[in-house]
Amino acid sequence: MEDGVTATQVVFWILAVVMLVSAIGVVTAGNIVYAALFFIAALAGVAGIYLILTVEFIALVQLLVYGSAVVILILFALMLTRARERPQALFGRSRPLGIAAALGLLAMLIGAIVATTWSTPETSAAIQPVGLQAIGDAIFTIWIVPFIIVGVLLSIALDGAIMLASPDEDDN
Amino acid sequence: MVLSEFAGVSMPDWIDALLRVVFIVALMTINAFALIYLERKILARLQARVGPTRTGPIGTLQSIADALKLVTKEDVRPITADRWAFELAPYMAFVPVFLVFVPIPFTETWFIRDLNLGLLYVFGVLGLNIVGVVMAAWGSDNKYALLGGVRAAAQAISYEIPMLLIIVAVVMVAAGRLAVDGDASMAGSINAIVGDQTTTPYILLQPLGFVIFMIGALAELHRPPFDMPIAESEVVGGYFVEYSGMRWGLFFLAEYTALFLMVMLASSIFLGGWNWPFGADVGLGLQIVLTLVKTSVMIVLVIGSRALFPRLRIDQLMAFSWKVLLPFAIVQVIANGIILAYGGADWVVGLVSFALLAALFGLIYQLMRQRKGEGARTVSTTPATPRVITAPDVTPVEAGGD
Amino acid sequence: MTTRSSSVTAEPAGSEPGPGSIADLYREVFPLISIDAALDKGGDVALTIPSDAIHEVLERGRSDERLQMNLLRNQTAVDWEDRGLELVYHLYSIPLRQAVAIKAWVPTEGAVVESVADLYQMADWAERECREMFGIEFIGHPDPRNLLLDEDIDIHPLRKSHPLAPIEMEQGVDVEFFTKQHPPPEPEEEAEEAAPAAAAPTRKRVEDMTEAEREERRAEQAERVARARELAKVRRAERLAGAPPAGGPRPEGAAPPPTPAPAAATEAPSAETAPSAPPRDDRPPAPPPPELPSIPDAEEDPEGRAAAQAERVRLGRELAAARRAQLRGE
Amino acid sequence: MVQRTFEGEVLTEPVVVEREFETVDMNINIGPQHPATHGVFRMVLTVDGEIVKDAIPYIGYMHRGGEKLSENLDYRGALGYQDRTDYLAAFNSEWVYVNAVERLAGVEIPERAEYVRLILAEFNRLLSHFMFMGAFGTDVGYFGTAFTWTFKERERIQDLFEAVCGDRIMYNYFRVGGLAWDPHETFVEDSHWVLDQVETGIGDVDELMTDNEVFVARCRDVGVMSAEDAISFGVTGPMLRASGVPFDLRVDEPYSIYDRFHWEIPVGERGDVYDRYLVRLEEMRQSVTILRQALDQMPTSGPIMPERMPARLRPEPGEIYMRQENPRGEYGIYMVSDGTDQPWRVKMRSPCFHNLSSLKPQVIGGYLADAVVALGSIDIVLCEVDR
Amino acid sequence: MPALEHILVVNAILFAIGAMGVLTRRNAVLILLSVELMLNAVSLNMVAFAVYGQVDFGNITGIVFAFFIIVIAAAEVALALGIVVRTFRNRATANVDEVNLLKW
Repeated sequence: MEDGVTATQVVFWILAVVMLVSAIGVVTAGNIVYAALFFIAALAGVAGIYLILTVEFIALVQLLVYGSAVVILILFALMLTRARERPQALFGRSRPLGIAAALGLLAMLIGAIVATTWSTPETSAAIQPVGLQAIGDAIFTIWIVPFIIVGVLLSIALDGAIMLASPDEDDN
Repeated sequence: MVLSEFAGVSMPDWIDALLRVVFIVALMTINAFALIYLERKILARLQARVGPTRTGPIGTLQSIADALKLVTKEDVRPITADRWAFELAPYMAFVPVFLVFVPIPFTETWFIRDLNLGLLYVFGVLGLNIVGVVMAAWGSDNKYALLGGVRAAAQAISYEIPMLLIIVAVVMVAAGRLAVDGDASMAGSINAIVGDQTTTPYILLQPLGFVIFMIGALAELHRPPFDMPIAESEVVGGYFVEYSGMRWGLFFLAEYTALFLMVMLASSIFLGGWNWPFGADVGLGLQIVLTLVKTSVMIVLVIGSRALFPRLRIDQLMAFSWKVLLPFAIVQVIANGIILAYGGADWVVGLVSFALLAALFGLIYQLMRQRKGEGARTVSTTPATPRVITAPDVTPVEAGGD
Repeated sequence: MTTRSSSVTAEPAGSEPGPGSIADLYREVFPLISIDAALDKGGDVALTIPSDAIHEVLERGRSDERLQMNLLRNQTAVDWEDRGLELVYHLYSIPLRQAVAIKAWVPTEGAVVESVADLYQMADWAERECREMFGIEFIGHPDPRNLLLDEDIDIHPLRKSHPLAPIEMEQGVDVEFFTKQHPPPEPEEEAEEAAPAAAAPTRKRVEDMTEAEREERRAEQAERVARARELAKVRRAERLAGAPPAGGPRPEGAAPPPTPAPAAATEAPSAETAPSAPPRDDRPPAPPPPELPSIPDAEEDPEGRAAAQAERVRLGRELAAARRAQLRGE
Repeated sequence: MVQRTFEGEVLTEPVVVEREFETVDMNINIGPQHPATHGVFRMVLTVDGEIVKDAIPYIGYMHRGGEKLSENLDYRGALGYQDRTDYLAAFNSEWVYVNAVERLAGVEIPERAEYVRLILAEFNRLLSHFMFMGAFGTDVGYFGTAFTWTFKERERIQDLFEAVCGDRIMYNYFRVGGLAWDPHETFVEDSHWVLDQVETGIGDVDELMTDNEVFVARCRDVGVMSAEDAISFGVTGPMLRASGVPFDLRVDEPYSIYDRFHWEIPVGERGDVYDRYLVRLEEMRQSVTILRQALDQMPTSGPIMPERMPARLRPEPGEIYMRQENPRGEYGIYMVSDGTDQPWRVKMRSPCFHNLSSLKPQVIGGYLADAVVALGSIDIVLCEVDR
Repeated sequence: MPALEHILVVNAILFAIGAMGVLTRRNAVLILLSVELMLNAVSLNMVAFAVYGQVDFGNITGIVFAFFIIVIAAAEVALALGIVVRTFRNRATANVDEVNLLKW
């Protein structure tokens, strides 16, 4: 890391800027669909950073689950319901308070990060890419109970979502 | 390692990368031209017509004429359309398709890069192009486009799931086979899967997988009988109804490239790609010919489905995915897991899959029969006595005579 | 086989149907209603009944075991000019295979008839068409909008008082432009039409006119319409007399033919001079139709529209029920 | 300006208009320019997602005042106008008109002319049903295949018509009293050959559509109409027969020489779109049967016009309601004569007009895609609806 | 490779932006999106720790955590959207301030 700025670092910073700008877009856009589209860009940035961190599997799962499924779900809900214009406060009345709280949180986090001493590896070669098989082994041995619980949770959530979104029989 | 090996020269990485990009762009363009021409010709054959004949020898330059027309056409944006969503949508639909070319093997050594997670990559990235479709649908400010976009999104989500499950089933089989004489962790790589099919193409091991994959591919590509997002007679073309000129052309290009991609994937995963039946050491030329032959056959099948199938309804489409394909895919995954866990032979896997496939077809046929019921009957009724054919030669009388 | 050039009458009547025909059946079912029967050229029986008995006759004709007229196959009207409009309902019984035509006379202006859309759904559209084409008001109709014509047109094109060409003028077709494109062929025509045609470049479009100018224009058009009507009567009289039309084929389009000779109109036996036979009706007079509420536009006031429609239907039903009770109580 | 929220709360902060969303039914305007409306027909569908909640049909875009025009031409002059109402079954429409005039004027028609008329009208029924198969297939989603396959045989029939009368769509060949001229010499042989082709074509259509799983899934139990509803709406023709009512004017009120042939009436059971398709398909086969018999029975020579015909038709005052079985249902001409050479009143009772009025209850509650299929199954000709 | 501190700072900013969205936005869907941003920041942090070997029991753990977070986020989105759609049907609004049925 002593040999100045590497290409990876340049890519990382580009991705970080894209991600952060998109994130700001998500929380400030005046249009919900714009916010959702910004969200996709932010997710793509996160996926790119995963790639830089050599965890391709997580990056691809991120794309697959968030990129297509979640975002489509959101856009779907938006489009099935017609947009209409009406005067509506974009932000709550506690907006300055919220911003202040977020900034305080940020300051605290950055302070903590800077204050901590991290055991940085000496060279980038020391970072071993994590293989898919290792992840699989870990999930199906150490984390098998959480995995099953997540499976149950997913099916419950699926049922719940269907129940919630399906129209009542006595709606009309 | 495409070009450096082929040309026998070494070159800097960035030139190599650039050349690959150029190669892919050229391939996409030529492929789209060829596919459009082929589609028109094949459809014409199936529909008792002749197709394009006037432009160039037997109409071969028709696609180029079309492309020239598209490029020179005015690029219109509706005044109420959302500017950014409308203008960016074609690129959002196009770029993911372009990116998916990375792990596709044309021969044993011809690919951009062999990814360890190639299959996951393909579906993860390809799924993003639906975002472009949704942007186009919402940004056009057109109700037909919106309906088409909603349909496309629903369809894409629904059919991705059985397809992914089938891929899981295939990877299970591949991992079992690769563990014998290779690295089982490479089972996600498309090239490794192709390399394993020297003697047995996976269509024999996973016939159900092949069928579900092709059905899902038709749905992802918006091809009949799953073309309701772009149905002419219902939503007048769907999400790109407001597009014209080259932006519309980009959607078109993405569509045909995706068709080629899906067919390449299917032929790689299930038909043995460059490998089966000649093996890895027959040389580059024959491998390319093999790939082309397999893809061509599949393309003819896909295009033929357009001529011979009407269109499903959106609820039937969703029901077919969630109630028919998804259970079958899950059963296939579970069956594979059980058989492989207990060390079952390959032929057992194939047999079970064949049985499942037969059950699937039987179910579809049974559903159709049940729905169709009895046909129309003919009744012969006794004719009434004929009315007066010619008017009686009557003398007019005063009206109102009671 | 031969056709006779007859100038005696314009009556749409044939011979009285023989015994055992469906006319007797109807007379049996409806003893209180006066029914005139006639056989038409196709062998069908046409029954003429009073117009306020239409709903009654169709309703019971549909449910009666002997009639079972379940198919209303056609509904229309005929404009007999001074004698009024003749409503025609063609009925057919699919199970019994018998056909009949029910007719009724109504006045040309302000005709009000009870709708049969509650008996035959087919009458929904047919009555809408009849209403816009002839100006017959069907009370009790759920949705009396224009069907084939534009929403805002309230002329009645199939009446005989609307000759072909002037209708276009009434509808606001640019007469000056049309005249320039097709100059009138006859010389005397030119003399009359020359002034507006020459003034055409300076004339304004209808949208740009002031109210006074529009009034003037309307008057001018009304005059043309009146002339065209008169001409049509003369032509018809000529045809009735069997004389070949003057000047070869009849001129079509906007160019009005030569000024009609007033003498011809009086000499030729035309429809007005033909004997008119209003149907016999000895029964008590029908109560006057109630004031119908106007129907608001669907986009502005959907609830109000639905309410108004329901109110119209209710009023119509009430009126019909009262009339029926009156007839039965007789 | 004080800005308020939806609930009336006064906003004290800068406000951006945010696009709020709510679940509202969407109005979709289909037509008058739409690939599925078969002409200038418009319907406004209110949809909730994909379910149709309400449908308002609008017609009249093709209204040309045909009845008024016919009243202002003499009896023969208005004949050409009949081709322009139902342009897919022009011979049938012409036939009704000339029949009405002949009854009104009391003109006898030679037998050979009657046969030629019947043969041409039945051929026209085949032609019209082929057109239906193509258009309906396209509505259901065949990308052009149904059209090209059916048009193959349709072309043969049109070639035959062209040989007979010189025109392919607007024939104007029937005359009051008979025909314009004798058909060409090889008319019967040509007709038999065309019938062979047509039988192949019917088989092709049958194989393409009838047993296709997707086709069945799309058409079964869509646009169901009960027999009572159908009769109440004045629906006639194949649509009524699909609802289970064996009502065919050729049998129930026989006209012309239909009582000389033996054939059967196809009848549906459920009254849905698929039954309408099946009924039409079977009706084509029955038409072929009628045509074979008629071609065999037809006199090889003879007059095609009465010996004496008046130069100018002036029927006695009187009226007639002439109705015949057109491919789409009961086509009627109500004609009133006042003794002059122009009809006093001509009313065209067009089957599509009444068949189309039954569309609304068929589509409400179904899917948007079903509305298109139901509309296609009515087999409308807008020129005939609007007249 | 970028330094671990850099990644952590970027994540902290992303998390703060998400928190700001949650605190200031009024629309339920937008709040949902902001929560997703925060979740993303967290899972990115996990992966960074894992890859840079900061976790005691093997560097797999963080990655598995990220995997679980993504999976649960999907379930959460499905459920939350269901609730939002339901709220529309009943209250015709997506404004969380107006959904005050449980307030009193």
